[in-house]
Amino acid sequence: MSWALALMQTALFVAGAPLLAGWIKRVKCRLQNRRAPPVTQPYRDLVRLFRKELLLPEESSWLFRAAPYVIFGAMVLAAAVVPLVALRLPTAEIADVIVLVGFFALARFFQALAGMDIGTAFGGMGASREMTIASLAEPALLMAVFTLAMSAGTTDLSVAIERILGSGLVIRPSFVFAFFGLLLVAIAETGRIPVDNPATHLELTMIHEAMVLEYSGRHLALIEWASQIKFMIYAVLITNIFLPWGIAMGFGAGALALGAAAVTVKLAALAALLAVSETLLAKMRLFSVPQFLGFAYLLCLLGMLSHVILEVGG
Amino acid sequence: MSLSLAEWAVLGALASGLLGLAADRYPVPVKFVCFTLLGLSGLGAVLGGGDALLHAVTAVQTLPLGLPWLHWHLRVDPLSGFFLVVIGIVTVAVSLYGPGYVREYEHGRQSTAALYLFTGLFVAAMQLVVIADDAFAFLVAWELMSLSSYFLVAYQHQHAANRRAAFLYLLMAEVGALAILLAFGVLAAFGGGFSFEAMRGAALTPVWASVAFALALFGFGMKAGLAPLHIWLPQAHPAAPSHISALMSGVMLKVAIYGLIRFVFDLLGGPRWDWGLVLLLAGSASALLGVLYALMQHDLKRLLAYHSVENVGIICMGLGLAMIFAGTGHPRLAVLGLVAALYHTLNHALFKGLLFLGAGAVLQRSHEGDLERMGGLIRRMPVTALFFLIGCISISALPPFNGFVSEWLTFQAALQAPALHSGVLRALIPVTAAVLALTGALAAACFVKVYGVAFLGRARSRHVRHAREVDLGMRAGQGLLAALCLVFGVLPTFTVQALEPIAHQLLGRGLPSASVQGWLWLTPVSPQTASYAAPLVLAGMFLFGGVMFALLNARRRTRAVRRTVPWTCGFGPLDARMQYTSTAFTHPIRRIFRPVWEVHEEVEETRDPAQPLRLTGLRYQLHIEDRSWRTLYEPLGRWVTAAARRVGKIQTGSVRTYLAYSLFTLLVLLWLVT
Amino acid sequence: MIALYLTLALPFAGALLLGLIGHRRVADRVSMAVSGATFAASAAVAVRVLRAGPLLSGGRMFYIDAFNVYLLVLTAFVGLTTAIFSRPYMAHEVRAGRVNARRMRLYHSMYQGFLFTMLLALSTNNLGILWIAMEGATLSTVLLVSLYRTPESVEAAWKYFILCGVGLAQALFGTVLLYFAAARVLPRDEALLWTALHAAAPALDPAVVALAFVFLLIGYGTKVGLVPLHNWLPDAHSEGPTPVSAILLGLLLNVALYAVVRMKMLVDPALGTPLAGHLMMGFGMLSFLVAVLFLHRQRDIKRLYSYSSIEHMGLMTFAFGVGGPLATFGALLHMTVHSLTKSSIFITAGHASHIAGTQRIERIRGLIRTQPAIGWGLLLGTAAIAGFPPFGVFTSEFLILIATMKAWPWLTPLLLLGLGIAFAGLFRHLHPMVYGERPAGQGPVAANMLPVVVQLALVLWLGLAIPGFLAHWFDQATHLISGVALSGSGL
Amino acid sequence: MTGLRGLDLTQQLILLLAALVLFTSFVMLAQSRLVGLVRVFAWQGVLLAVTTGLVAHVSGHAHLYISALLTLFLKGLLIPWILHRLVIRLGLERKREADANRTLVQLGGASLVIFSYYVALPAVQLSTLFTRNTIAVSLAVVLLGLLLMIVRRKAVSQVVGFMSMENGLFFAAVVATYGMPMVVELGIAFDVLVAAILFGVVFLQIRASIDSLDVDRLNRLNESEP
Repeated sequence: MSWALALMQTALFVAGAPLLAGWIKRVKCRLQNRRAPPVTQPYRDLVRLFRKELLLPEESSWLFRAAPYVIFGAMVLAAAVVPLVALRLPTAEIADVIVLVGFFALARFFQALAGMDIGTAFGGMGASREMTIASLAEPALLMAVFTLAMSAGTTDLSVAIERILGSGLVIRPSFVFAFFGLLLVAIAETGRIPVDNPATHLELTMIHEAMVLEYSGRHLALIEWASQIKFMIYAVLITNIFLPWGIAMGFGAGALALGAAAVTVKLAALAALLAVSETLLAKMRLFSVPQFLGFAYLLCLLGMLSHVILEVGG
Repeated sequence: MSLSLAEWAVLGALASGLLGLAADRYPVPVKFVCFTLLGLSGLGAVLGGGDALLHAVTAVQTLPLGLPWLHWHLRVDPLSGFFLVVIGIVTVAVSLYGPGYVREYEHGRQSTAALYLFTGLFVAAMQLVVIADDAFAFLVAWELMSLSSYFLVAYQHQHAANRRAAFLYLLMAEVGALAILLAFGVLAAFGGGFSFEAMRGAALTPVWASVAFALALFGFGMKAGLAPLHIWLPQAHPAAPSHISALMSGVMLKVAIYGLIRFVFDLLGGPRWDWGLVLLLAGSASALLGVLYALMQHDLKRLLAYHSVENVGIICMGLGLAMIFAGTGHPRLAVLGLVAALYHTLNHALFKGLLFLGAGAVLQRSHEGDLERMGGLIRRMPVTALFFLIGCISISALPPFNGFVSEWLTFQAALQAPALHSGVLRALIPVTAAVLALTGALAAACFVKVYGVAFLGRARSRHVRHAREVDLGMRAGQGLLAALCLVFGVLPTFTVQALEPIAHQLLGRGLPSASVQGWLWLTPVSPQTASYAAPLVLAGMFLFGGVMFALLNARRRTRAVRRTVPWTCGFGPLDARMQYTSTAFTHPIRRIFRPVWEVHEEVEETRDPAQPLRLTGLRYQLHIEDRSWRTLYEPLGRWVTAAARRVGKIQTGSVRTYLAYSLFTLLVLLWLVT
Repeated sequence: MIALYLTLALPFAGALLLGLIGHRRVADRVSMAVSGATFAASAAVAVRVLRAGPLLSGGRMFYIDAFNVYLLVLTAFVGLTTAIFSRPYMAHEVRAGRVNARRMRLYHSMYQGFLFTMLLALSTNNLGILWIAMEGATLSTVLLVSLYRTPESVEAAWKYFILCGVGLAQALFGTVLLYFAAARVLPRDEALLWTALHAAAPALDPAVVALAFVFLLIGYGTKVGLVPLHNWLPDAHSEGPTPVSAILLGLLLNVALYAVVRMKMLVDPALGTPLAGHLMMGFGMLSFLVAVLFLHRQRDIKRLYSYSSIEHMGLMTFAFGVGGPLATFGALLHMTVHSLTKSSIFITAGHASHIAGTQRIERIRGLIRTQPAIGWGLLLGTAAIAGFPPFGVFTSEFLILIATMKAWPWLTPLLLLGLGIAFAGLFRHLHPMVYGERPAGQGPVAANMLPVVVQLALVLWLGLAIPGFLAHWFDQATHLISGVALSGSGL
Repeated sequence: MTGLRGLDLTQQLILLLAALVLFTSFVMLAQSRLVGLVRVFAWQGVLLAVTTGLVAHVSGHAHLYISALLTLFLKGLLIPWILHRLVIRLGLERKREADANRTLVQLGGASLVIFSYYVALPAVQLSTLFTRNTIAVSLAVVLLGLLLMIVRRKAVSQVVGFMSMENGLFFAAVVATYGMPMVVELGIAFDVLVAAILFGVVFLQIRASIDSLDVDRLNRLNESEP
């Protein structure tokens, strides 16, 4: 029963990811007074890519072909771990939040290798930048996670959310800091403006795109999908950790429906917020990204310290 | 049983070394006999150690060697058993790998006898260190280990760099050993004896205990390569033949860790939290510095050596946490830290050995140690490439391989900081955890660089373009370690259970909570706090990735996939020089962490004299040096030379001056006694 | 008894005989034979002592106890090995035309004469004879130091002669003072017998004995090579023929130190204060520290190793000064292993300088590639002398360090510093000599590595396990010197 | 110390001789011509021999007569003769050697004498022999000999200094303790003789190598140069 539910939730997660992406595009277009594509546009893109013929660069090795599947697998696994609609699902116990970060790292690792496999300048450039940014973002992310883990006394996501729920509505300064920190990290990690522009194909500015430049057909589809899932994971993390209300504690139909509804609303709101910010901000230079992430790191550190000093005392 | 096996292992290694002396007369048979004996010795170590570890055996014995009133005491207990296993595994892998690898030395002007002899002595000495049970035997074995490895570092002594490296290595080993000797001296002075048994009974005053700890930390830290005592390591390890580098980096550093654990947890009678703090900070420092310096290397083996510094740092962080928790009365958490450290010790031995063996394979086949001239080896040496990839994933601490588990455990230990009373520690420990996170991420970046530049893309030099796959033995050696990397990554529960006897021995309790939910779930503290189901992770990866693969590749069997020229902005055909080099790859990181290194960067522009605006040539030079060298070691050297010069002045060469000395001394002494 | 007389008579007769036939070709074989016989005789003495304990000869002229019996054997042994080594070495020198037949006669005769004085100094019971023997040692070796007649060698000989002469003059004055003090409590004919003095020591007048000890320490200390009285040592050892350097380093220094310790054994009960020990510690530490610094600036291979000898003698003196069973045992062991190791090092160094045709370090290169036996011999010997296990030097240094740690904790950092610097000083010069490519036009030389192998093997053995009877002697000697046996003190 | 009144004539004579021996040491310090130096040294030897004889007469130790003769022969005649021959042979008889400031050296010598008296006090308290404070004298002679070796640059004068040190020792042995056992005396005498001969040989070698006897030119072997 519970396993079935877990799989269903995972499926929902994976299926819903493109929708979220489409929704953001739509909101953005609206904000920028452009004609918006339908929300389902990402699905169409994916299907088209799956249909398209696969082209491989001449120098690429088996690793280039294996990478998309590894990346996709890692992302789906990560999605399976994150509580979307309900808590206490068995999949949540497979891995805690640190392992989740590990999954992201694994996917990134293969992405970067694939980028370097083709032997062009762009691949190396993208890989170099991606790894640089990640190596700054990951500790910040973990700091935020640690704040959560220490105040909840666990690194297990569903248990943590449950305890936060249980403690009722208390305003924790640490969470405020951690929230904003996590937000900034999420932006950097998912390659959104102002760190990276997923829409650009101007060689010198691209980071994520530079690595996948040579991918085509089903490989490209998998990678795109994986990155949409990744984005959704971050979104769900932020919403469900910091405003967990509405998530289903039991497996009753009503509770689940409520949970689904709640998470949908929260995600939509968050996405809208993101769209606004992306409309207002411009992409920053690569070498001002460290300051950006440094700020995120600082926020997370403050969150940690304020937790230690203000909330535990001693 | 276990002790006798261990002794047989030592004897086997010794025999292999001594037989090696005949290598000049019968090169080929001697080679195989030597490596077989070495392999058997490794096997013996694994079996004996494993027996001691799993069945929590403690056996002691006294050999009629050494001083008349201090015979050599030997002892096998779970702790030494564990390290015997570590030593044994890598030794076995090396003995598989060796015969193929030494082929390139057989026709050199150097006789391979020395190589075999000192390899055997080296392994024997390491095994002896962990089963020694008195200060004297320990130090003899310890110094023998240093000495024999020194000869191995100096083996290719036609290169001046190797000679310098060997000198530095032996010098620092000597200084470290003297510090260790003093540390034992303190214990012996209080315990009234050199046998570890007597030392355990020593009742030290806090001050002397701290002195002993400081000496031990200095001595063992110098051998383990804790920053800033690491300076010898990146020079010595690359200088040795690669299978020896694997032994040195993979195992010898672990022997130093063993010494530290044995000294602090066992002999010194219970650690104190402030020592733990020192160790934790030192560990974090060398973890971060190690990886940052590694990033800037482009010599493969040097880079790996710097990563050893990093990983030793991580191990020491685990130990430091264990000491802090033990010192503040949280034995359960102390066990967690200790287990994390031991687990990482094992893992690092595996993947660092694997990586050095891989580097050796590349070196042998392409005669290139420089990343900037490699590339595309995945097509020339597919098997080595696969194993090396596994090594890279493991050392980058990515699930589901072994490196991840131990770092995860270390994180879990660090996250238990709220249990402590002191607010300072509570605040400090998570910060160090964040440092660990940064280290991990940078390590991943570094190994993307290594693998991407060395094995992917296009070959950057002729040798590399024509490299061939290595022979079966060498592949087997790497394969063994690679397989173990996966096994220990996927079955952490059993490993943690196997480590429990050590925890029982040193801290008086185990880690029962780790496997309350069965072998599938690793729950170090409690199922509620954190859980990790490595087998399921592996299964899930295969499931989701595999399903997709099956779905997508079920059709289209008919037409082969088309290959095309990648996009290069339309510049002619793609060539190797368009690729990102390792220097280019790390450029952003170099800009961000600039102050860490001593960077000398210069750009020479040559212009056409006719029209000065036209750039005819551009030359870029980059030198990156270790800061600690300038700030610590060179001043020391200068000081000694200056002192020597000053002292030299007393010997003027005039006999009358000498007579004056004599008269003066006489008068002074006479005046003294009356 | 007969064995003892033989031990002394053989080298004496050898000296006379070789004084006649030393220029013949057979001379070197005769010399080897005599040394061998001497060694056998000394071994017989050792067995006798091992069986029946201390041996006091008729007329109480000679006294062999646990302290000097093994030094006796050691001296005879090193004399033998060095004689074996000197055969190919001096043959090479003759071929090179650096010495002629007449000087070879001098060489062989004086070599035996020197051994005679050493054995006499060790075995005599009479402090006056001890002095005479020491002086005789100087006299017999002066002309050997200047054997090559180069300006440097003559200069070295002069310094050696003058400084040691002055030193020994002071030692004689000390002896006179001792006699002066003893003559009041002992009959005149016993007043110089060590056994009698040792028995009556507590009754001696402290003030005079203290004076006497100062003179004796400076006198014999000059021969031990204690800073600042050491200046003759590196010169004499670097300029003379290598076999002479080998026996000077391996034997003379030991015997001089033996004399100092014998005096200390008399002085301590007389004074009842640790004065003697403190003086020795001071001298030892000073020599040790100064010598290790000297190591760094050497340009001549034999000078390098003579400074390392000063360092080690300093260490032993320091250890004897510290006193107590651990340190004394360590020092006794160190005397043994040091002279074995150091003489084997000088043997290889001599061959090395033949290979390169010079003693200048910067011209000696690529030994291992040229002649592996010599290269490895030098390398292993230096590793041994630098205190690396499993060689015996490590064991003794281990004991000395531990003892210092117990008695004078704040002196150990100095010792460690010194050992580190010494190590660096040795190996920074050693590395380029043994490693590296073989220089053009450099070829192997005729060498007999047997002595080196045997001696290093012995050192190795002593490092791994000390044979029972030797340990027993060391322990008895420790008991004699420090008053407590190590076996009793419990390790 | 009790005054001289308590002593008989011979004893007073011995003390006088002691003073003379000390005086000769000073004369040697002052004497700058080698031949003169050797001559004074010979006189010192003779005085020593006479002293020994007197002590033998007083104490009635027969063997001291032998050593007195020995001293006369060696220190008074043979060694000075050898040295003199050498000086002539090396053509140094006319040489005056310019050494360090004469008066300064003399003052140094004087202070050495005072120092040795101060050092020898305990021995003085100990002894009951009438010759007790001759220890101070002999110590002074030893130190003065050493001083001579330090201030003189000619090898010959260094040897003379060395020998006069030996004289001092011998003086101590004879006067303070009525001589050492015979075998020791003989041994020492033999050593001194051999030493003297060897000195001669080494002179010739030095002369051959640097054709001078200036010890300051024997300074190739040093550590001070960079």
